[in-house]
Amino acid sequence: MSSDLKKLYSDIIKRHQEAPFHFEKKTDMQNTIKAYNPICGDRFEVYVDFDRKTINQLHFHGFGCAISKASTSVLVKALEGRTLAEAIGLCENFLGFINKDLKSNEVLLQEDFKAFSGVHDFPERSDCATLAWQEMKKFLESRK
Amino acid sequence: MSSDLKKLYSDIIKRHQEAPFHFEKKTDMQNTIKAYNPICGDRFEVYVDFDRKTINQLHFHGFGCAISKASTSVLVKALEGRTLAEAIGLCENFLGFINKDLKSNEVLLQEDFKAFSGVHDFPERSDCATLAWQEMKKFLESRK
Amino acid sequence: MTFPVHAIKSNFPIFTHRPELVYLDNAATSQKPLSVIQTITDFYTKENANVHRGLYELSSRATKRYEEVRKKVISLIGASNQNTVAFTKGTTESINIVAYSFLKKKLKAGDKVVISAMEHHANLIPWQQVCKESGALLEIIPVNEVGELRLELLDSLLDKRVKLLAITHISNVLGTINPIEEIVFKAHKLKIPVLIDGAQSVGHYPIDVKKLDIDFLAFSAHKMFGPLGTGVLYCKEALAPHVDPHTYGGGSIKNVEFEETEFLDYPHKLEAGTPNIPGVLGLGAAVDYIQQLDIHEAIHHTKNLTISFKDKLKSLGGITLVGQAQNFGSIVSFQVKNIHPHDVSGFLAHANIAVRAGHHCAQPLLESMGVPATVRISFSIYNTMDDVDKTIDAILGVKKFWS
Amino acid sequence: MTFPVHAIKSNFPIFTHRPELVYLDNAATSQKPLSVIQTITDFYTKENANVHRGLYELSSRATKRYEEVRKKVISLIGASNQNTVAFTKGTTESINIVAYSFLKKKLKAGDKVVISAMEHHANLIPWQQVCKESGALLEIIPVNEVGELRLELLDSLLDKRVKLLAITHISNVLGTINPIEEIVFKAHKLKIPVLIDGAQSVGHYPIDVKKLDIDFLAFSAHKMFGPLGTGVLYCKEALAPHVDPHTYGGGSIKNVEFEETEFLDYPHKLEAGTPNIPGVLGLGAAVDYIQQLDIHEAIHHTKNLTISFKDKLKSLGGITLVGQAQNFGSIVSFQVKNIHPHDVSGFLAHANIAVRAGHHCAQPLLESMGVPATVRISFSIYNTMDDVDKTIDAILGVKKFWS
Ligand SMILES: Cc1ncc(COP(=O)(O)O)c(C=O)c1O
Ligand SMILES: Cc1ncc(COP(=O)(O)O)c(C=O)c1O
Repeated sequence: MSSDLKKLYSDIIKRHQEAPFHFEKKTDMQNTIKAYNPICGDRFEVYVDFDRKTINQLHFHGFGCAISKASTSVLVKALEGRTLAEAIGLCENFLGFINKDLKSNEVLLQEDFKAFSGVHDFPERSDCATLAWQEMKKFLESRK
Repeated sequence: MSSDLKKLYSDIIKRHQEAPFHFEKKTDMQNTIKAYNPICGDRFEVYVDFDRKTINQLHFHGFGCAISKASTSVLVKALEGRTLAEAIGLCENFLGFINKDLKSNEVLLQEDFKAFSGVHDFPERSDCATLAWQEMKKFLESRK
Repeated sequence: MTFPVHAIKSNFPIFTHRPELVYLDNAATSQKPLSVIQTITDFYTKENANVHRGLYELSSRATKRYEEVRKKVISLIGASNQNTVAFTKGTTESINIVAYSFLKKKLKAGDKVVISAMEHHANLIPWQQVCKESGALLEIIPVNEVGELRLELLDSLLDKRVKLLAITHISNVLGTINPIEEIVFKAHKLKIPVLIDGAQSVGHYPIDVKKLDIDFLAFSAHKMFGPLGTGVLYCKEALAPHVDPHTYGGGSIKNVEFEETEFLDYPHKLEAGTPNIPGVLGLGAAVDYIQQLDIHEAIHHTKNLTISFKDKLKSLGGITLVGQAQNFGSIVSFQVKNIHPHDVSGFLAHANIAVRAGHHCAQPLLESMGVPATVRISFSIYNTMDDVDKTIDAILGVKKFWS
Repeated sequence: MTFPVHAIKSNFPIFTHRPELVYLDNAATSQKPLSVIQTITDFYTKENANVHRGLYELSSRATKRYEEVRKKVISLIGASNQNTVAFTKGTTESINIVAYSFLKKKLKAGDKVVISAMEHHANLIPWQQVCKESGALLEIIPVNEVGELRLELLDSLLDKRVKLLAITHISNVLGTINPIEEIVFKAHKLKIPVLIDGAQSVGHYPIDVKKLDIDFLAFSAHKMFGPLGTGVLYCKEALAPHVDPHTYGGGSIKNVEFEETEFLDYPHKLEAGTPNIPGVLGLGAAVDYIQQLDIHEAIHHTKNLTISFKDKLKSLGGITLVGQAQNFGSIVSFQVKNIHPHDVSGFLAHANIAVRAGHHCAQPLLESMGVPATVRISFSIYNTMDDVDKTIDAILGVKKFWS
């Protein structure tokens, strides 16, 4: 098995994929974000418990490859408890990291984010990594 | 001027083009055949005075290149006074000659027909030579 | 006689440039033989001119060669009149033409269109939309657990209100080969016209539109060794006058005035605008290429690969085949237990094995089978037993990595 | 600085293969530079794969390169958002999309569509037909005796009932360059969207959709040194949501169920079916080729040829120029006294000079000018003064032969 594949499917990603964080349907939540990639069929819903500019709780459910599932799990974990501004900042941070357009002084990454660095060698997988993050960013910005 | 162009625009063709036979509008005729090539815009009408299986008189009018005009003029001259069967035979003869699919024993051509032999070197002009003939043949066959 | 697969493979330049490539995404698009590529290059390099529109030699030669491809196509599909062949952008456009420029004007509220559950989006969405606009119903022939049409239900689905039946010859997901002869026969008893989606079959399997009495046949050049951007709509002579122009413009008209337009006959009325001339000439070269093959040997070859691949795959364990019809082509869809299809295809890609993962533009089919996505492998004439073995090895590797 | 015409001509392989060719049918289709031909060949030889549909390298690279061509196109036409650029089959299809998938649903009986008398059939028949289906009126801006739009009539033609104005930037028969800035300005005062037919202008003349505030711009790759079978529909961002899918199929959808379909946004909703990938990549190469030219020098060069040709032609006597607008491009239409245009073009063809004769897909225009057909000569960047002189000589020869 080649080393860049090992890097792509890092231990953190494998762990998130096998035991995703808050992986549970919460259809009663007032805010449901749909993250869907029509090209490959990956499809997640993120359920947001959102209260006066703070994200209280997040859950998610759905179907997708290891990268997209793990990245959604990381999102849920990273954004819970954050204020709107913080959460948007984290989205920008993650998306910028994956798309390699972060200025170096902005790279203050969480360990979980860095686990996706393997995607840099597989540009065709960056859509998988950013799927839920992009939709979440759009949602948060609409609430600013 | 190259010799094949001289052959294409033979003296007979030039004469027919300059002084076409029965070139006159006869809009009162009950049978008007439209010969139109939408690609180049050539457009002739052939007026047929047709009576119990005999073509009494033909006239034509319209607009087209030297080849199409001369060939329509030759048609009018050749078919006047013919019976239906004779006229169809002449159409087949002329079309077969232009398209080079006559059996040798069928080639009993009129002098005016042979004037179009130059078209064999200019296959892109064969549509011009056959325009009115094709429509005439269709018309005659519908009256059989 | 064994199939000369290595000689054939050497006709396809991509394998000279990429000797390591194992290309198993043939159902998406096939590779192109040198003769097809050369036809396109030669046209642009030596013969480039517009058709129908000039009295100089290049233009009239382009026109003549363009028209001659219709003859090649009819000899491939068993038609007899070259004017039954219209050139389109591809299968998708061909089907849309039938939906919007033939069917729509006949469709009233309460009428029906019948398709099957295994249709590609291209043979589903046009009918769905035209039905919606007309108040007609879209009826679906379901598929059984092995991926075959439940034809025992056909009689109850067909009645006088059905205005068209559209069905794929070969499923691009399940590999199922449908018994189109029987289907056409049943539809015609009720005078229902039938469209066959030949995207996965034409050029690879014999098809005879006359013998089968097919009304419309749609297919794409790019899936049969020809260029992208070119396709065909075959239409039976009797129905051709009922197909209206679909796109309006130059080249398709007899006479134009500001107030009205008189159109040419089929197929020219469908070919408005400057056509994709090298695309059509390339299709002609592809037909030539196919016709010098022994098509039965070719089918035998790809069938061998398919059977061998399926057998070896199943022996790996933890594999679910999606589609196990009795009569199948060279397409295999499957799932690997606990591993998402994209992760499988990503691993294979890393080993230079090109396969596809996803819903393969047949989302409702997969949903109805309770499968969100599959890995799909599709064989063509240039694939070898070595390709099969490399792929099996790589799948074994994926399974090990995730276990 | 003189324009490096010989260096440029050497970029076009057809002139190496046919050194004797004088190609003056550029308005029908241009020749292709080596870089464009090579892009297509390389794709088929080394990179062939479908887009949007595979996780292996070839496929994702094809997708990436395909999408990047949108960026090249917006930089050519002065747009800022790559999602304003949809790839189509050509100008004809682009205009049909606007007529049927944008305008039709807005058009009621008594509404109007305004076009001009100098439109190509592609920018006439779609509006004529959509008006007929809706009970709307097609209004025509007439042309004066020198072939210019009678813009003094525009104010009286435009009112609240006009739902679209469609006009060509450059006439493919008369060579007239229309003042589209003024036309768009007047239309927008009444909130009328404007479609510009850029088939004869894009790539050859600067055009800035933002500055001119153009709503729709339609053009074809093959007339700007690119491949046949590919075109563009630019649509302003604000109108993009109002353009519906035109062809239904795979690749254009968000979600499909048997009952309904949710489509992607513009431009993807228009690109159903396997796209003409090498066609689009070839368009990208054509844009690259154009952008390394000095476009003002290029215009200066073809204008010089045009003026010189017109002057020499008139001095032959017995010539009628059809179209003598003040502001003209590199297209010249004319008649030779007593000699039918086809006989002229046939003679020229014999001297290896490719020109076009006929109505140039603008039959009503010629009819309104009382001219059944013309000879048309159109210059491009690779034409030389020698081409002009050879053509003049040949026309002199025709006149002698017939006198
Ligand atoms: C002004 C104009 N509009 C439209 C067209 C149609 O372009 P196409 O045939 O590439 O669709 C042409 C060219 O034939 C043209 O010159
Ligand atoms: C069965 C089937 N129908 C239709 C299509 C659509 O063909 P195209 O994309 O060439 O229009 C495809 C291929 O994608 C197919 O496999």
